[in-house]
Amino acid sequence: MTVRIQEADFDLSQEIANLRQARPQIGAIAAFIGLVRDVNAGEAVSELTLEHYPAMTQKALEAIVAEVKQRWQLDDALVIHRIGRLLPTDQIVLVAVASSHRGAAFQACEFIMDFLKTQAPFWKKEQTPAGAHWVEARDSDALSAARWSDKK
Amino acid sequence: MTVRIQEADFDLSQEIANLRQARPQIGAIAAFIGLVRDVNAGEAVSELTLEHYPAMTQKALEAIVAEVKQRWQLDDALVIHRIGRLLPTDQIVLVAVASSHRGAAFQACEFIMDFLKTQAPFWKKEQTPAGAHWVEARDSDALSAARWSDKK
Amino acid sequence: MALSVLYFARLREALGMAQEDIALNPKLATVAELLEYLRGRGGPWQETLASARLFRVAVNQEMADPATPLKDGDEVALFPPVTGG
Amino acid sequence: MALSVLYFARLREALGMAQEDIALNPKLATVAELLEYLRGRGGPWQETLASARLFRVAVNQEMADPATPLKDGDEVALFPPVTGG
Repeated sequence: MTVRIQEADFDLSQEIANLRQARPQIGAIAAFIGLVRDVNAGEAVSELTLEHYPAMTQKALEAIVAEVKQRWQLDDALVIHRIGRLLPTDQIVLVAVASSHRGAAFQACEFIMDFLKTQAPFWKKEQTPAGAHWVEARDSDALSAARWSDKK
Repeated sequence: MTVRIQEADFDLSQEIANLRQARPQIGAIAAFIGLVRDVNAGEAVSELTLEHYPAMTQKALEAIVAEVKQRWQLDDALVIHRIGRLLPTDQIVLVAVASSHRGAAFQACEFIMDFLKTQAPFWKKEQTPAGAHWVEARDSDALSAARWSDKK
Repeated sequence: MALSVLYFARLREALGMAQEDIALNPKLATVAELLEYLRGRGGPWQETLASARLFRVAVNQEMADPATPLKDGDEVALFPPVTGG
Repeated sequence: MALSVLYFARLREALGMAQEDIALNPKLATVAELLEYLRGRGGPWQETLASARLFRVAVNQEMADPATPLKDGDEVALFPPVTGG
Protein backbone atom coordinates (compact mmCIF):
# COMPACT_ATOMS: atom_id res chain seq x y z
CA MET A 1 0.00 0.00 0.00
CA THR A 2 1.60 3.25 -1.14
CA VAL A 3 0.64 6.85 -0.39
CA ARG A 4 2.70 9.64 -1.92
CA ILE A 5 2.36 13.42 -1.72
CA GLN A 6 4.56 15.13 -4.28
CA GLU A 7 5.05 18.23 -6.42
CA ALA A 8 6.28 16.19 -9.40
CA ASP A 9 4.03 14.76 -12.09
CA PHE A 10 3.58 10.98 -12.37
CA ASP A 11 3.47 8.53 -15.28
CA LEU A 12 0.37 6.38 -15.27
CA SER A 13 1.88 3.34 -17.05
CA GLN A 14 4.90 3.38 -14.76
CA GLU A 15 2.84 3.68 -11.59
CA ILE A 16 0.49 0.85 -12.60
CA ALA A 17 3.52 -1.29 -13.56
CA ASN A 18 5.00 -0.70 -10.09
CA LEU A 19 1.70 -1.57 -8.44
CA ARG A 20 1.52 -4.87 -10.35
CA GLN A 21 5.17 -5.77 -9.99
CA ALA A 22 5.81 -9.41 -9.06
CA ARG A 23 2.10 -10.07 -8.45
CA PRO A 24 0.91 -12.27 -11.36
CA GLN A 25 -2.30 -13.11 -9.45
CA ILE A 26 -3.75 -9.61 -10.06
CA GLY A 27 -6.68 -9.76 -12.48
CA ALA A 28 -8.26 -6.34 -12.10
CA ILE A 29 -7.07 -2.78 -11.65
CA ALA A 30 -9.47 0.11 -11.14
CA ALA A 31 -7.94 3.55 -11.40
CA PHE A 32 -9.01 7.16 -11.06
CA ILE A 33 -7.15 10.16 -12.40
CA GLY A 34 -8.16 13.68 -11.37
CA LEU A 35 -7.17 16.53 -13.68
CA VAL A 36 -7.02 20.32 -13.51
CA ARG A 37 -9.94 21.64 -15.59
CA ASP A 38 -9.62 24.88 -17.53
CA VAL A 39 -13.03 25.91 -16.25
CA ASN A 40 -14.76 25.51 -12.88
CA ALA A 41 -18.21 26.75 -11.85
CA GLY A 42 -18.39 28.67 -15.13
CA GLU A 43 -15.12 30.56 -14.64
CA ALA A 44 -11.93 30.19 -16.69
CA VAL A 45 -9.10 28.78 -14.58
CA SER A 46 -5.55 29.66 -15.56
CA GLU A 47 -3.75 28.11 -12.60
CA LEU A 48 -4.39 26.02 -9.50
CA THR A 49 -2.40 25.97 -6.26
CA LEU A 50 -2.74 23.00 -3.95
CA GLU A 51 -1.99 23.65 -0.30
CA HIS A 52 -1.96 20.86 2.25
CA TYR A 53 -1.29 20.11 5.93
CA PRO A 54 1.89 18.07 5.64
CA ALA A 55 1.83 16.41 9.08
CA MET A 56 -1.73 15.21 8.54
CA THR A 57 -2.05 14.45 4.82
CA GLN A 58 -0.06 11.23 4.69
CA LYS A 59 -1.70 10.02 7.91
CA ALA A 60 -5.23 10.77 6.64
CA LEU A 61 -4.65 9.01 3.32
CA GLU A 62 -3.08 6.00 5.01
CA ALA A 63 -6.12 5.71 7.28
CA ILE A 64 -8.42 5.68 4.22
CA VAL A 65 -6.29 3.00 2.53
CA ALA A 66 -6.27 0.92 5.75
CA GLU A 67 -10.07 1.12 5.78
CA VAL A 68 -10.45 -0.19 2.20
CA LYS A 69 -8.01 -3.03 2.95
CA GLN A 70 -10.34 -4.05 5.76
CA ARG A 71 -13.53 -3.73 3.71
CA TRP A 72 -12.40 -5.51 0.54
CA GLN A 73 -9.97 -8.22 -0.49
CA LEU A 74 -7.28 -6.30 -2.33
CA ASP A 75 -3.81 -7.06 -3.61
CA ASP A 76 -2.61 -3.49 -3.36
CA ALA A 77 -3.62 0.16 -3.50
CA LEU A 78 -1.82 3.32 -4.54
CA VAL A 79 -2.61 6.98 -3.88
CA ILE A 80 -0.54 9.81 -5.36
CA HIS A 81 -1.62 13.40 -4.75
CA ARG A 82 0.22 16.40 -6.10
CA ILE A 83 0.72 19.71 -4.29
CA GLY A 84 1.94 23.15 -5.32
CA ARG A 85 1.27 25.04 -8.54
CA LEU A 86 -0.59 23.21 -11.33
CA LEU A 87 -1.91 24.22 -14.73
CA PRO A 88 -5.06 23.18 -16.65
CA THR A 89 -4.82 19.57 -17.94
CA ASP A 90 -2.19 18.72 -15.28
CA GLN A 91 -2.73 15.51 -13.33
CA ILE A 92 -3.69 16.11 -9.67
CA VAL A 93 -4.39 12.70 -8.21
CA LEU A 94 -4.06 9.02 -9.04
CA VAL A 95 -5.83 6.28 -7.11
CA ALA A 96 -5.30 2.71 -8.29
CA VAL A 97 -6.54 -0.49 -6.67
CA ALA A 98 -5.49 -4.03 -7.63
CA SER A 99 -7.57 -7.09 -6.84
CA SER A 100 -8.52 -10.51 -8.18
CA HIS A 101 -12.08 -9.24 -8.54
CA ARG A 102 -13.19 -6.20 -10.47
CA GLY A 103 -16.10 -5.39 -8.14
CA ALA A 104 -13.78 -5.00 -5.15
CA ALA A 105 -11.32 -2.93 -7.20
CA PHE A 106 -14.02 -0.53 -8.44
CA GLN A 107 -15.63 -0.09 -5.04
CA ALA A 108 -12.36 0.42 -3.15
CA CYS A 109 -11.17 2.96 -5.74
CA GLU A 110 -14.37 4.98 -5.49
CA PHE A 111 -14.33 4.74 -1.67
CA ILE A 112 -10.79 6.13 -1.53
CA MET A 113 -11.77 9.05 -3.77
CA ASP A 114 -14.93 9.83 -1.76
CA PHE A 115 -12.99 9.97 1.50
CA LEU A 116 -9.97 11.73 0.02
CA LYS A 117 -12.41 14.44 -1.12
CA THR A 118 -13.84 14.89 2.39
CA GLN A 119 -11.10 13.80 4.86
CA ALA A 120 -7.68 14.55 3.36
CA PRO A 121 -6.42 18.07 4.16
CA PHE A 122 -5.84 19.55 0.70
CA TRP A 123 -7.16 22.92 -0.45
CA LYS A 124 -7.33 24.27 -3.98
CA LYS A 125 -6.87 27.93 -4.86
CA GLU A 126 -7.84 28.92 -8.40
CA GLN A 127 -6.51 31.76 -10.49
CA THR A 128 -9.30 33.21 -12.64
CA PRO A 129 -9.78 36.44 -14.65
CA ALA A 130 -11.62 37.81 -11.57
CA GLY A 131 -8.65 37.06 -9.31
CA ALA A 132 -7.55 34.21 -7.06
CA HIS A 133 -10.03 32.42 -4.81
CA TRP A 134 -10.27 29.29 -2.70
CA VAL A 135 -12.39 26.52 -4.18
CA GLU A 136 -15.58 25.81 -2.18
CA ALA A 137 -16.18 22.31 -0.86
CA ARG A 138 -19.16 20.68 -2.54
CA ASP A 139 -22.11 19.12 -0.73
CA SER A 140 -22.12 16.35 -3.33
CA ASP A 141 -18.75 15.16 -2.03
CA ALA A 142 -20.09 14.86 1.52
CA LEU A 143 -23.09 12.94 0.17
CA SER A 144 -20.83 10.58 -1.82
CA ALA A 145 -18.84 9.78 1.29
CA ALA A 146 -21.99 9.32 3.39
CA ARG A 147 -23.23 6.56 1.02
CA TRP A 148 -20.61 4.17 2.39
CA SER A 149 -21.99 4.16 5.92
CA ASP A 150 -25.13 2.39 4.62
CA LYS A 151 -23.52 -0.45 2.73
CA LYS A 152 -20.46 -2.56 2.68
CA MET B 1 -15.97 7.22 -28.43
CA THR B 2 -13.43 4.61 -29.47
CA VAL B 3 -13.72 0.82 -29.57
CA ARG B 4 -10.71 -1.21 -30.69
CA ILE B 5 -10.18 -4.96 -30.97
CA GLN B 6 -6.52 -5.79 -31.48
CA GLU B 7 -3.80 -8.40 -31.00
CA ALA B 8 -1.21 -5.77 -30.05
CA ASP B 9 -0.59 -4.60 -26.50
CA PHE B 10 -1.48 -1.02 -25.51
CA ASP B 11 0.23 1.66 -23.44
CA LEU B 12 -1.97 3.02 -20.69
CA SER B 13 -0.40 6.51 -20.51
CA GLN B 14 -0.62 6.91 -24.26
CA GLU B 15 -4.23 5.76 -24.48
CA ILE B 16 -5.34 8.08 -21.66
CA ALA B 17 -3.42 10.95 -23.27
CA ASN B 18 -5.27 10.29 -26.55
CA LEU B 19 -8.61 10.17 -24.73
CA ARG B 20 -7.92 13.54 -23.09
CA GLN B 21 -6.42 15.22 -26.13
CA ALA B 22 -7.68 18.76 -26.74
CA ARG B 23 -10.35 18.47 -24.02
CA PRO B 24 -9.15 20.68 -21.12
CA GLN B 25 -12.64 20.48 -19.53
CA ILE B 26 -12.12 16.86 -18.44
CA GLY B 27 -11.78 16.63 -14.66
CA ALA B 28 -12.15 12.91 -14.01
CA ILE B 29 -11.05 9.69 -15.67
CA ALA B 30 -12.09 6.29 -14.37
CA ALA B 31 -10.26 3.35 -15.88
CA PHE B 32 -10.28 -0.41 -15.64
CA ILE B 33 -7.48 -2.72 -16.73
CA GLY B 34 -8.05 -6.48 -16.96
CA LEU B 35 -4.97 -8.72 -16.76
CA VAL B 36 -4.15 -12.36 -17.44
CA ARG B 37 -3.74 -14.05 -14.04
CA ASP B 38 -1.25 -16.87 -13.57
CA VAL B 39 -3.89 -18.82 -11.68
CA ASN B 40 -7.64 -19.24 -12.18
CA ALA B 41 -10.07 -21.37 -10.15
CA GLY B 42 -7.08 -22.87 -8.34
CA GLU B 43 -5.26 -23.98 -11.50
CA ALA B 44 -1.96 -22.63 -12.82
CA VAL B 45 -2.46 -20.87 -16.16
CA SER B 46 0.48 -20.78 -18.57
CA GLU B 47 -1.30 -19.23 -21.54
CA LEU B 48 -4.61 -17.73 -22.57
CA THR B 49 -6.17 -17.62 -26.03
CA LEU B 50 -8.92 -15.10 -26.73
CA GLU B 51 -11.31 -16.00 -29.53
CA HIS B 52 -14.01 -13.63 -30.68
CA TYR B 53 -16.78 -13.20 -33.27
CA PRO B 54 -15.30 -10.45 -35.42
CA ALA B 55 -18.49 -9.31 -37.16
CA MET B 56 -20.26 -8.90 -33.81
CA THR B 57 -17.61 -7.77 -31.32
CA GLN B 58 -17.19 -4.19 -32.46
CA LYS B 59 -20.96 -3.80 -32.85
CA ALA B 60 -21.67 -5.18 -29.36
CA LEU B 61 -19.09 -2.94 -27.69
CA GLU B 62 -20.29 0.13 -29.59
CA ALA B 63 -23.83 -0.58 -28.41
CA ILE B 64 -22.63 -0.70 -24.78
CA VAL B 65 -20.74 2.56 -25.19
CA ALA B 66 -23.79 4.19 -26.82
CA GLU B 67 -25.84 3.11 -23.80
CA VAL B 68 -23.47 4.72 -21.26
CA LYS B 69 -23.42 7.93 -23.31
CA GLN B 70 -27.18 8.05 -22.94
CA ARG B 71 -27.19 7.25 -19.20
CA TRP B 72 -24.42 9.61 -18.07
CA GLN B 73 -22.90 12.92 -19.10
CA LEU B 74 -19.50 11.92 -20.46
CA ASP B 75 -16.77 13.61 -22.43
CA ASP B 76 -15.48 10.41 -23.98
CA ALA B 77 -15.07 6.67 -23.51
CA LEU B 78 -12.52 4.16 -24.76
CA VAL B 79 -12.63 0.36 -24.94
CA ILE B 80 -9.65 -1.70 -26.08
CA HIS B 81 -9.90 -5.50 -26.00
CA ARG B 82 -7.10 -7.79 -27.09
CA ILE B 83 -7.54 -11.09 -28.94
CA GLY B 84 -5.22 -14.02 -29.75
CA ARG B 85 -2.57 -15.59 -27.58
CA LEU B 86 -1.74 -13.92 -24.25
CA LEU B 87 0.52 -14.78 -21.32
CA PRO B 88 0.12 -14.27 -17.56
CA THR B 89 0.44 -10.57 -16.56
CA ASP B 90 -0.47 -9.47 -20.11
CA GLN B 91 -3.08 -6.74 -20.42
CA ILE B 92 -6.43 -7.99 -21.82
CA VAL B 93 -8.77 -5.04 -21.69
CA LEU B 94 -8.78 -1.31 -21.04
CA VAL B 95 -11.93 0.68 -20.39
CA ALA B 96 -11.52 4.40 -19.70
CA VAL B 97 -14.25 7.00 -19.25
CA ALA B 98 -13.73 10.77 -19.10
CA SER B 99 -16.21 13.16 -17.52
CA SER B 100 -16.42 16.39 -15.58
CA HIS B 101 -17.77 14.39 -12.64
CA ARG B 102 -16.10 11.42 -11.00
CA GLY B 103 -19.38 9.70 -10.09
CA ALA B 104 -20.45 9.49 -13.74
CA ALA B 105 -16.98 8.32 -14.80
CA PHE B 106 -16.88 5.52 -12.20
CA GLN B 107 -20.40 4.30 -12.91
CA ALA B 108 -20.04 4.34 -16.70
CA CYS B 109 -16.72 2.49 -16.48
CA GLU B 110 -18.20 -0.24 -14.28
CA PHE B 111 -21.30 -0.46 -16.48
CA ILE B 112 -19.17 -1.01 -19.60
CA MET B 113 -17.21 -3.78 -17.86
CA ASP B 114 -20.37 -5.49 -16.57
CA PHE B 115 -21.92 -5.58 -20.03
CA LEU B 116 -18.67 -6.40 -21.83
CA LYS B 117 -18.45 -9.43 -19.52
CA THR B 118 -21.94 -10.62 -20.46
CA GLN B 119 -22.71 -9.26 -23.96
CA ALA B 120 -19.47 -9.00 -25.96
CA PRO B 121 -18.60 -12.21 -27.86
CA PHE B 122 -15.16 -13.06 -26.49
CA TRP B 123 -14.15 -16.48 -25.19
CA LYS B 124 -11.08 -17.41 -23.16
CA LYS B 125 -9.28 -20.73 -23.47
CA GLU B 126 -6.72 -21.46 -20.78
CA GLN B 127 -3.66 -23.66 -20.99
CA THR B 128 -3.10 -25.44 -17.66
CA PRO B 129 -0.99 -28.42 -16.50
CA ALA B 130 -4.16 -30.55 -16.93
CA GLY B 131 -4.55 -29.41 -20.57
CA ALA B 132 -6.43 -26.67 -22.40
CA HIS B 133 -9.99 -25.78 -21.49
CA TRP B 134 -12.54 -23.08 -22.13
CA VAL B 135 -13.16 -20.73 -19.23
CA GLU B 136 -16.66 -21.03 -17.73
CA ALA B 137 -18.86 -17.94 -17.58
CA ARG B 138 -19.52 -16.85 -14.00
CA ASP B 139 -22.95 -16.24 -12.50
CA SER B 140 -21.49 -13.26 -10.64
CA ASP B 141 -20.98 -11.48 -13.98
CA ALA B 142 -24.65 -11.95 -14.91
CA LEU B 143 -25.64 -10.61 -11.48
CA SER B 144 -23.35 -7.59 -11.86
CA ALA B 145 -24.96 -6.72 -15.18
CA ALA B 146 -28.48 -7.25 -13.79
CA ARG B 147 -27.89 -4.60 -11.09
CA TRP B 148 -28.12 -1.84 -13.70
CA SER B 149 -31.73 -2.57 -14.62
CA ASP B 150 -32.79 -1.43 -11.12
CA LYS B 151 -31.05 1.90 -11.03
CA LYS B 152 -29.88 4.69 -13.21
CA MET C 1 -33.30 -19.24 -49.28
CA ALA C 2 -30.68 -20.11 -46.64
CA LEU C 3 -29.23 -19.21 -43.25
CA SER C 4 -25.52 -18.95 -42.54
CA VAL C 5 -24.95 -20.60 -39.17
CA LEU C 6 -21.71 -19.94 -37.25
CA TYR C 7 -20.30 -21.83 -34.25
CA PHE C 8 -17.73 -20.40 -31.85
CA ALA C 9 -15.35 -21.52 -29.10
CA ARG C 10 -16.47 -24.62 -27.16
CA LEU C 11 -19.44 -25.13 -29.52
CA ARG C 12 -17.24 -25.05 -32.61
CA GLU C 13 -14.99 -27.71 -31.12
CA ALA C 14 -17.83 -29.89 -29.80
CA LEU C 15 -19.73 -29.76 -33.10
CA GLY C 16 -16.60 -30.06 -35.25
CA MET C 17 -17.77 -27.21 -37.45
CA ALA C 18 -17.23 -23.43 -37.69
CA GLN C 19 -19.87 -22.58 -40.29
CA GLU C 20 -22.59 -24.15 -42.41
CA ASP C 21 -25.42 -23.03 -44.66
CA ILE C 22 -28.85 -24.34 -43.77
CA ALA C 23 -31.69 -24.14 -46.28
CA LEU C 24 -34.70 -22.27 -44.96
CA ASN C 25 -38.12 -23.88 -44.91
CA PRO C 26 -41.46 -22.99 -43.24
CA LYS C 27 -40.48 -25.12 -40.22
CA LEU C 28 -37.38 -22.98 -39.59
CA ALA C 29 -39.12 -19.67 -38.98
CA THR C 30 -37.65 -18.87 -35.54
CA VAL C 31 -34.52 -19.44 -33.47
CA ALA C 32 -36.45 -22.03 -31.39
CA GLU C 33 -37.26 -24.02 -34.54
CA LEU C 34 -33.68 -23.88 -35.78
CA LEU C 35 -32.45 -25.20 -32.41
CA GLU C 36 -35.04 -28.00 -32.53
CA TYR C 37 -33.78 -28.93 -36.02
CA LEU C 38 -30.12 -28.92 -34.91
CA ARG C 39 -30.85 -31.00 -31.78
CA GLY C 40 -32.55 -33.51 -34.09
CA ARG C 41 -29.14 -34.37 -35.51
CA GLY C 42 -28.47 -36.19 -32.22
CA GLY C 43 -25.05 -36.89 -30.64
CA PRO C 44 -23.05 -33.76 -29.81
CA TRP C 45 -25.81 -31.57 -31.28
CA GLN C 46 -28.38 -32.79 -28.83
CA GLU C 47 -25.91 -32.66 -25.94
CA THR C 48 -24.39 -29.25 -26.67
CA LEU C 49 -27.73 -27.55 -27.27
CA ALA C 50 -29.63 -29.40 -24.51
CA SER C 51 -29.79 -26.54 -22.00
CA ALA C 52 -30.26 -22.84 -22.63
CA ARG C 53 -27.62 -22.28 -19.92
CA LEU C 54 -24.95 -23.77 -22.19
CA PHE C 55 -25.14 -21.44 -25.18
CA ARG C 56 -26.28 -18.12 -26.57
CA VAL C 57 -27.71 -17.21 -29.98
CA ALA C 58 -27.12 -14.07 -32.03
CA VAL C 59 -28.97 -13.21 -35.24
CA ASN C 60 -27.24 -10.74 -37.52
CA GLN C 61 -24.72 -9.97 -34.77
CA GLU C 62 -27.32 -9.10 -32.16
CA MET C 63 -28.26 -11.20 -29.14
CA ALA C 64 -31.43 -13.16 -29.94
CA ASP C 65 -33.92 -15.33 -28.06
CA PRO C 66 -36.03 -18.35 -28.99
CA ALA C 67 -38.80 -16.18 -30.46
CA THR C 68 -36.48 -14.23 -32.80
CA PRO C 69 -37.72 -14.76 -36.40
CA LEU C 70 -35.39 -15.99 -39.14
CA LYS C 71 -35.34 -14.92 -42.78
CA ASP C 72 -33.33 -15.57 -45.91
CA GLY C 73 -29.71 -14.48 -45.62
CA ASP C 74 -29.64 -14.17 -41.82
CA GLU C 75 -26.36 -14.85 -40.05
CA VAL C 76 -27.11 -16.97 -36.98
CA ALA C 77 -24.32 -17.52 -34.45
CA LEU C 78 -24.31 -20.11 -31.65
CA PHE C 79 -21.71 -19.71 -28.92
CA PRO C 80 -21.09 -20.34 -25.22
CA PRO C 81 -21.81 -17.67 -22.60
CA VAL C 82 -19.11 -15.05 -23.15
CA THR C 83 -15.96 -14.86 -21.00
CA GLY C 84 -13.95 -11.84 -22.19
CA GLY C 85 -12.73 -8.87 -20.21
CA MET D 1 1.28 24.00 29.27
CA ALA D 2 0.39 25.13 25.73
CA LEU D 3 -1.33 24.20 22.49
CA SER D 4 0.15 24.72 19.06
CA VAL D 5 -2.65 26.05 16.85
CA LEU D 6 -2.30 25.94 13.04
CA TYR D 7 -4.40 27.75 10.42
CA PHE D 8 -4.61 26.67 6.78
CA ALA D 9 -5.79 27.98 3.41
CA ARG D 10 -8.69 30.47 3.56
CA LEU D 11 -8.51 30.56 7.39
CA ARG D 12 -4.79 31.36 7.40
CA GLU D 13 -5.42 34.26 5.03
CA ALA D 14 -8.52 35.54 6.83
CA LEU D 15 -6.85 35.38 10.27
CA GLY D 16 -3.49 36.64 9.01
CA MET D 17 -1.68 33.89 10.89
CA ALA D 18 -0.32 30.41 10.11
CA GLN D 19 0.55 29.31 13.65
CA GLU D 20 0.42 30.44 17.26
CA ASP D 21 0.96 28.95 20.70
CA ILE D 22 -1.95 29.30 23.12
CA ALA D 23 -1.40 28.77 26.85
CA LEU D 24 -3.67 26.10 28.28
CA ASN D 25 -5.94 26.87 31.21
CA PRO D 26 -8.87 25.01 32.82
CA LYS D 27 -11.27 26.93 30.56
CA LEU D 28 -9.61 25.51 27.42
CA ALA D 29 -10.27 21.83 28.06
CA THR D 30 -12.08 20.99 24.79
CA VAL D 31 -12.18 22.03 21.14
CA ALA D 32 -15.49 23.81 21.82
CA GLU D 33 -13.88 25.92 24.54
CA LEU D 34 -10.90 26.78 22.34
CA LEU D 35 -13.25 27.90 19.57
CA GLU D 36 -15.19 30.02 22.06
CA TYR D 37 -11.93 31.66 23.18
CA LEU D 38 -10.83 32.36 19.59
CA ARG D 39 -14.23 33.82 18.64
CA GLY D 40 -13.87 36.13 21.65
CA ARG D 41 -11.06 37.92 19.82
CA GLY D 42 -13.78 39.43 17.58
CA GLY D 43 -13.35 40.73 14.01
CA PRO D 44 -12.22 38.07 11.53
CA TRP D 45 -12.03 35.51 14.34
CA GLN D 46 -15.69 35.77 15.13
CA GLU D 47 -16.65 35.89 11.47
CA THR D 48 -14.46 33.04 10.25
CA LEU D 49 -15.38 30.70 13.07
CA ALA D 50 -19.06 31.69 13.22
CA SER D 51 -20.53 28.61 11.57
CA ALA D 52 -19.40 24.98 11.85
CA ARG D 53 -20.03 24.74 8.08
CA LEU D 54 -17.10 27.08 7.42
CA PHE D 55 -14.25 25.15 9.03
CA ARG D 56 -12.97 21.82 10.35
CA VAL D 57 -10.78 21.03 13.35
CA ALA D 58 -8.09 18.38 13.67
CA VAL D 59 -6.30 17.51 16.91
CA ASN D 60 -2.93 15.82 16.53
CA GLN D 61 -3.63 15.32 12.80
CA GLU D 62 -6.95 13.56 13.28
CA MET D 63 -10.38 14.99 12.58
CA ALA D 64 -11.91 16.25 15.84
CA ASP D 65 -15.27 17.54 17.01
CA PRO D 66 -16.36 20.09 19.64
CA ALA D 67 -16.17 17.51 22.45
CA THR D 68 -12.58 16.46 21.69
CA PRO D 69 -10.48 17.10 24.86
CA LEU D 70 -7.29 19.16 24.69
CA LYS D 71 -4.07 18.59 26.64
CA ASP D 72 -0.59 20.07 26.89
CA GLY D 73 1.41 19.80 23.66
CA ASP D 74 -1.57 19.07 21.38
CA GLU D 75 -1.38 20.28 17.79
CA VAL D 76 -4.75 21.78 16.88
CA ALA D 77 -5.41 22.65 13.23
CA LEU D 78 -8.26 24.81 11.93
CA PHE D 79 -8.97 24.72 8.22
CA PRO D 80 -11.77 25.03 5.64
CA PRO D 81 -13.66 21.96 4.38
CA VAL D 82 -11.13 20.14 2.19
CA THR D 83 -11.12 20.41 -1.61
CA GLY D 84 -8.39 18.12 -2.92
CA GLY D 85 -8.62 15.28 -5.42
